Amino acid sequence: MTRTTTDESLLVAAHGIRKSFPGVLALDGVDFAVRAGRVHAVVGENGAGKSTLMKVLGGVYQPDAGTVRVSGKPAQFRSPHEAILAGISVIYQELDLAPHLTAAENIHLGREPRRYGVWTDRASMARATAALFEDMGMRIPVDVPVEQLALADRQMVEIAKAISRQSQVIVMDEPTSSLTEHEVAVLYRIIRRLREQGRAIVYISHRLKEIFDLADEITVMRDGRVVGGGPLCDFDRKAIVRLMVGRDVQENTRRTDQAGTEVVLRVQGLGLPGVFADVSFDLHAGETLGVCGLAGCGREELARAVFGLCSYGCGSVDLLGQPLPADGPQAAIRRKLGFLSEDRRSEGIFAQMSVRANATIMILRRLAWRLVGWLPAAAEQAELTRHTASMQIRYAGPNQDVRLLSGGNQQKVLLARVLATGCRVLILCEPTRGVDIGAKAEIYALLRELNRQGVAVLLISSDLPEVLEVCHRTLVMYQGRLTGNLSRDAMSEEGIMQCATGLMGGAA
Amino acid sequence: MNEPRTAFGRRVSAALDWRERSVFAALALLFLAVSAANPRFAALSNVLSILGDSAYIGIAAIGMTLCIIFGAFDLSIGALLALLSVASVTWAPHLQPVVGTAGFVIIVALAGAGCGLLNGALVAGLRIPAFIATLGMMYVYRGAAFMLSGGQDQRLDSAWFLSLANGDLAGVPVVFLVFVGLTVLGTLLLNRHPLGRRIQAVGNSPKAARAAGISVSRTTLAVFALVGVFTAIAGVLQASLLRGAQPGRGVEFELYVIATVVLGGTSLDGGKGSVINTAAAAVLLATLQCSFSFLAVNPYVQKIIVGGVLVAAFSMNYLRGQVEDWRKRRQQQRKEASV
Amino acid sequence: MMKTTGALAIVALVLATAGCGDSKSSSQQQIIGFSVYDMKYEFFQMMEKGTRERAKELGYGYQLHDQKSDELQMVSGCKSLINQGAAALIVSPIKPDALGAVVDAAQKAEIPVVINDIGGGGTPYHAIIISDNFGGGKLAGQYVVDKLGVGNGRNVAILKCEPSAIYAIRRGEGFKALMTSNGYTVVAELSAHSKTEEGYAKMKNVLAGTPDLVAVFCENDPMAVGAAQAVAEAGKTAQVLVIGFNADGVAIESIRAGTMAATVAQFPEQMGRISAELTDKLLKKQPLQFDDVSQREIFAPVKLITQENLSEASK
Amino acid sequence: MNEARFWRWWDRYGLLAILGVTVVALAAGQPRFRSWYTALNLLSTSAPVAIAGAGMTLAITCGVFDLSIGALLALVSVTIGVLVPHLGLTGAMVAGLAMGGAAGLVNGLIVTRLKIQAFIATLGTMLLWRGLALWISGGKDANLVHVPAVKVLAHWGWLALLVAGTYGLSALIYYRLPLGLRLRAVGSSATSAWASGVNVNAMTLFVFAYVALTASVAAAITTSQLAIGGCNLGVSFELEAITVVLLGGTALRGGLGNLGGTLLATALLGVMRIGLDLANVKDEYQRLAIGLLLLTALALDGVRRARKEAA
Repeated sequence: MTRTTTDESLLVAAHGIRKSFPGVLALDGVDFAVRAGRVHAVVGENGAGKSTLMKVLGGVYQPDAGTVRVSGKPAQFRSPHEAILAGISVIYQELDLAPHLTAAENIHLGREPRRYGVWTDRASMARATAALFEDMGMRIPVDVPVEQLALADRQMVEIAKAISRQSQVIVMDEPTSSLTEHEVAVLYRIIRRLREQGRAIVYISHRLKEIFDLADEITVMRDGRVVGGGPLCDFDRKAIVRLMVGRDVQENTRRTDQAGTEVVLRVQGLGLPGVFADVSFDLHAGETLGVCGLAGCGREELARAVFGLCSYGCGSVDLLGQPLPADGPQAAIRRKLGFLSEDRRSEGIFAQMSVRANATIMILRRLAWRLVGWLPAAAEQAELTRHTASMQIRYAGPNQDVRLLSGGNQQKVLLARVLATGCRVLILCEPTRGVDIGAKAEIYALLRELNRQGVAVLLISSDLPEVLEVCHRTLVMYQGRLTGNLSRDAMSEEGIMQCATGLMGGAA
Repeated sequence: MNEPRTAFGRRVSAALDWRERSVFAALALLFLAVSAANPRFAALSNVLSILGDSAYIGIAAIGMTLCIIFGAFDLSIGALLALLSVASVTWAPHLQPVVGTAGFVIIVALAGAGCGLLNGALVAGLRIPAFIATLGMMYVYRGAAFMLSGGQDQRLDSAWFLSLANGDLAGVPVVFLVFVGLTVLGTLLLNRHPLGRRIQAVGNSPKAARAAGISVSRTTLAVFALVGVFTAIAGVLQASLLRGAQPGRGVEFELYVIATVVLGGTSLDGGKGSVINTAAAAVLLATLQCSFSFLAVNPYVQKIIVGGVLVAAFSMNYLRGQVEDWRKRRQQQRKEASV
Repeated sequence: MMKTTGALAIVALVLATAGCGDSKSSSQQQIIGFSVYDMKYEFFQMMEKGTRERAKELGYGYQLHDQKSDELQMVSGCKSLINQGAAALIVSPIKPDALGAVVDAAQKAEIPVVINDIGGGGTPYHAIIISDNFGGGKLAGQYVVDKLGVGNGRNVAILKCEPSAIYAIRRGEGFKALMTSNGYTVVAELSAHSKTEEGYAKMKNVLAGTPDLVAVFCENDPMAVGAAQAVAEAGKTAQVLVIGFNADGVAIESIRAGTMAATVAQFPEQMGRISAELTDKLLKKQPLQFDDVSQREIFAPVKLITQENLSEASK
Repeated sequence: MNEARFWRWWDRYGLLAILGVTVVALAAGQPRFRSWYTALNLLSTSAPVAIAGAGMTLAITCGVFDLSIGALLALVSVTIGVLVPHLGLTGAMVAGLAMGGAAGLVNGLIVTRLKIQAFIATLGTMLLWRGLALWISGGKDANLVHVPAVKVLAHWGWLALLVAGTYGLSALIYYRLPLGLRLRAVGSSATSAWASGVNVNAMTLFVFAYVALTASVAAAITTSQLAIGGCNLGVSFELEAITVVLLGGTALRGGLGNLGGTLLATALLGVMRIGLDLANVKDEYQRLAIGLLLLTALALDGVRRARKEAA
């Protein structure tokens, strides 16, 4: 644990930060200090608490316990604005710009330059923004509404907004996730210049290469706690990866059963410009195939393209032997392909509908009487109890709103919903994110049972132990390309992480 | 609360769940208060006439409840009501001898569905926000109503037509029975029919609905068609009561209908609502209106009272929602801690 | 959870206590129920004043219902008056065609129905006080002829109420009939929906279309007041005669100020008093003398009010 | 002219083109149309809607719909009518404006404190203001024809000044003041505005007060034009104001205000009404013509949105 030094050069010092959300403890007593003129990298798996820590520093969340000191003085941020006034600017992963406003307006929102103290000085706003972009070496139009800019440009506008605030501490959460090589180089130059100006940069990224290029200090987090840190020179890649995944790596139970041989899903040369390219793999009956990779590597988009939620540029998808046309989810569902999104809240549950309604939403046509369309409550209840038994879903009553269930129970209801359609191939994105340990085990047991029944599962997950325990085989993606295809024996957390951080090509 | 064992037990306890039914509580309180002030208010004949009056806005409010649960508004139902009642009065003499009374009502309902589909097509096809599309169609339907009637009021008092709204079964006005029937139908459609589930699903989250294989555009067309049907039925019954149709009818009708739905507790953000509560809110507003004449309330003050009640009731939903969430979450935590 | 219905309950109780004052009329007294078109118009406020005062003078209880220009309210309001045990019903209907439901309910309760102005809708009412709208229109036309002589092609215009106000249509027809028979040409007939601001806007357009207009007849006073201001702004108050209908207070002042030339007065307060007297006779089973027995009509006089006889306009 | 350039041209000049075509057509068809009178009539009949439309444009840009401005127009007019004998004309008008602004703030407080959606909250206050107007005036219009200089605001000079002043002030706020930028930010994305330190509630309160003030100015003009304190004025005035903002092209999701569009749309509707009146067109056909105009505008907007998404 790094000692908390109290000398003046400490711009921001957080001590003993705790933060919990219903059902999950996000931060468990975290100490974190940032020194002027240093780039401080923060690494850790998804869900390790990095983003939550930054949102606490940035004033979005208020900590349950612990204190935050800004250059020695204790500080309380009730809103991002107060954090900004205290000199801390945070660039969040999900961009937060007003789409209808232009780049110049977004950057100067809240602190518009004034002429004679009253009028917005649009000219100087445009000039300052153009100079900023020039200085950053970027050619982004200043007076075009942000919604018309490319994703990469929007990311750079977000970065420019933070920089222009003359903040002492600038936090960047996955800044390069949608940038091209050229833009990444520009970011490097900007960060180095900020460092010379004596500012502190907190840099969150999965790409170890970038960390080794830029950072002076590093903090490694896991499961809401700081598990290691200090000057970067004391660490090498393997040490960091081991810290990132270093659970007391007890030999978790690997899949012993054999997957089937019949190919149920064949994807050939799938590509979507700028997101993922040239992805090919086969999925066999009764097999669980993991797809790993760090945020922004294109695995979620790949899953959505296969299911038909978004279109793909080139390549083909064959389901159970026939080609699957890419014209929307209905066709895929009819052809027995199931899909659960990683964003349970906005693309999964129907929050204000009952547990029973959520479970049976996809099989209403089968349950309802032919002509009248009447949905007998008994038939629905029977369908629900059939799944409840196998998955031990705990809820107060079938008519209880789903939003009042715990994360684990909500996920089970969604699984019940998609399995009720009798799908032969199931695509799951982050099925156990924000799920308590007990529910996780039950979900893994369910996946094994499904495999036994011949259902194939494509598991998109960043929970490495889960992938090792549940998958027969694992693909790894880095910046839109398949960089690893590891069989069960070759699978290890370090191996996967090496491929995921783009360090070496993984052997098949 | 203890867990009722049988499915029926669970359903009854849900129905009587006092928090959901605060509109009924308000209705009972208002009725008792006014009856105390003027005993004649509680006379059976008066109660029946109140129930009859509540049907006209109530029936249209059922369709609007489905639309608001779906997450949209339909501002064109006032003008559509005028157009459909004028159309039904002009077509009646030719159609009724051929298809009979029931057939006639079905045809008018289908015409309503047709106009509803037009609204739905604008929203789903051209992706115009429902608010703008229906505001535009309001002007078009109003113009069409005046065109069809040449600006003049249409008159029709053939016996079969009048029996629609003025008949009564064992004393109870047929209109109210139709209203109760449609409320039950609406509730069953919402809770016990695939379309109702799809409407709630899209209202909760269009993205999740699409991922669950629900066709959002087809559901949009269905919802707006339903709004058209319920508006058509309300239009025919009003024409029957008033023995004719007026192209200028139904100005601000859509605003009162939306107020009734929100008074019933359906939230404007969509996703959750109850047809029965809307029906109770319709009866509550009719009772309030009737109580004004029983209590000889100054006509101008009446508008102030109705406005005040609406604003108070709308804030009530928000406050009640907060309290309910907090209590249910606390209950949930206690359950998880004990398990 | 009574707390959540708190606000609504309080409103109900306040309403009950506030209202119970005058509705506690002595029980044995017979109540006359009056359902009025819309209390927002001055004409009907005067009618209600006359009905109420005369009914109380005759020793009856009195109960008012405001239809607020809504046919549905008319039907439900009249039924609730019957349910309140009204011994007799007086109605000034917004929609005479829809009176059937009201008269049927009254017959079932065996109580007499007296219609006050607007129209009877061909229903079996006991009596109707009707002011001669067609005649009133002709009176206005006659005033123009008296002031300007024979038409020989000069232009006049008519501002009509909303198309659904069928009683007002007869006023316009009366005026048009007399004007055309005297050689005037009616060059424009536009609807201003009984709104003052629309009367103003339509008049400006009519003047733009026919600068040599000599007279405009508005089917009610709110539109006439607006039209008069439009004419004044064009500086043509001397050239254009602006005539209204109903003799609302606001029109009387405009005539006194000279912006309006004349208005056709009905005497709503007097009509109200007559309706109360007719109801009194019906309740006492006394015979009524009608001006037109077949239609059971009693004509209420209409009178032209100009600057000269302004005093007579006061009811 | 390829597809994209056409739409970009349409965004800027489409409405102007339709207005031009309508004026030319009417001028050709109606000899009377080609006169000074028409321009003056357009100004005096459309001034109230234009002024309230400016306020409503800012409101919709900030994501707020105010249905109560029609009833507010009547309430302010009645207040002016009642106060003229005590405070004189100017005093009464200033008091009326103040009361209108206060009513707007009440709307804002209901929406921000009770967390009710603007649309449904103002539906409630619409009834409140209408009831108050009738109650204060006892249902009788106060005739101000005897009040000296009551017609002051009816003069085209004042009308032009007030319309220009309102649009000038609104444009100043909208384009020149930081306030305008923050309003558009709140309408476009309230979370990003909050994160950038914009006080979202204050913006909502300002917008409600501003649209109420513009409605009060419209009330003062109407009161002066008709020389009455009218308790029945402004029926469906709010719908007219919302319609001209829609026709003017403000995207309904807020954040994309278009003051020029609103002014042009008001002029277009005004010109159409004058033309149809001159042609003595019956009421029902006038309604249909305006309905079809709005429908074509909607359809074009929908097609443009579909094109943009497809591209």
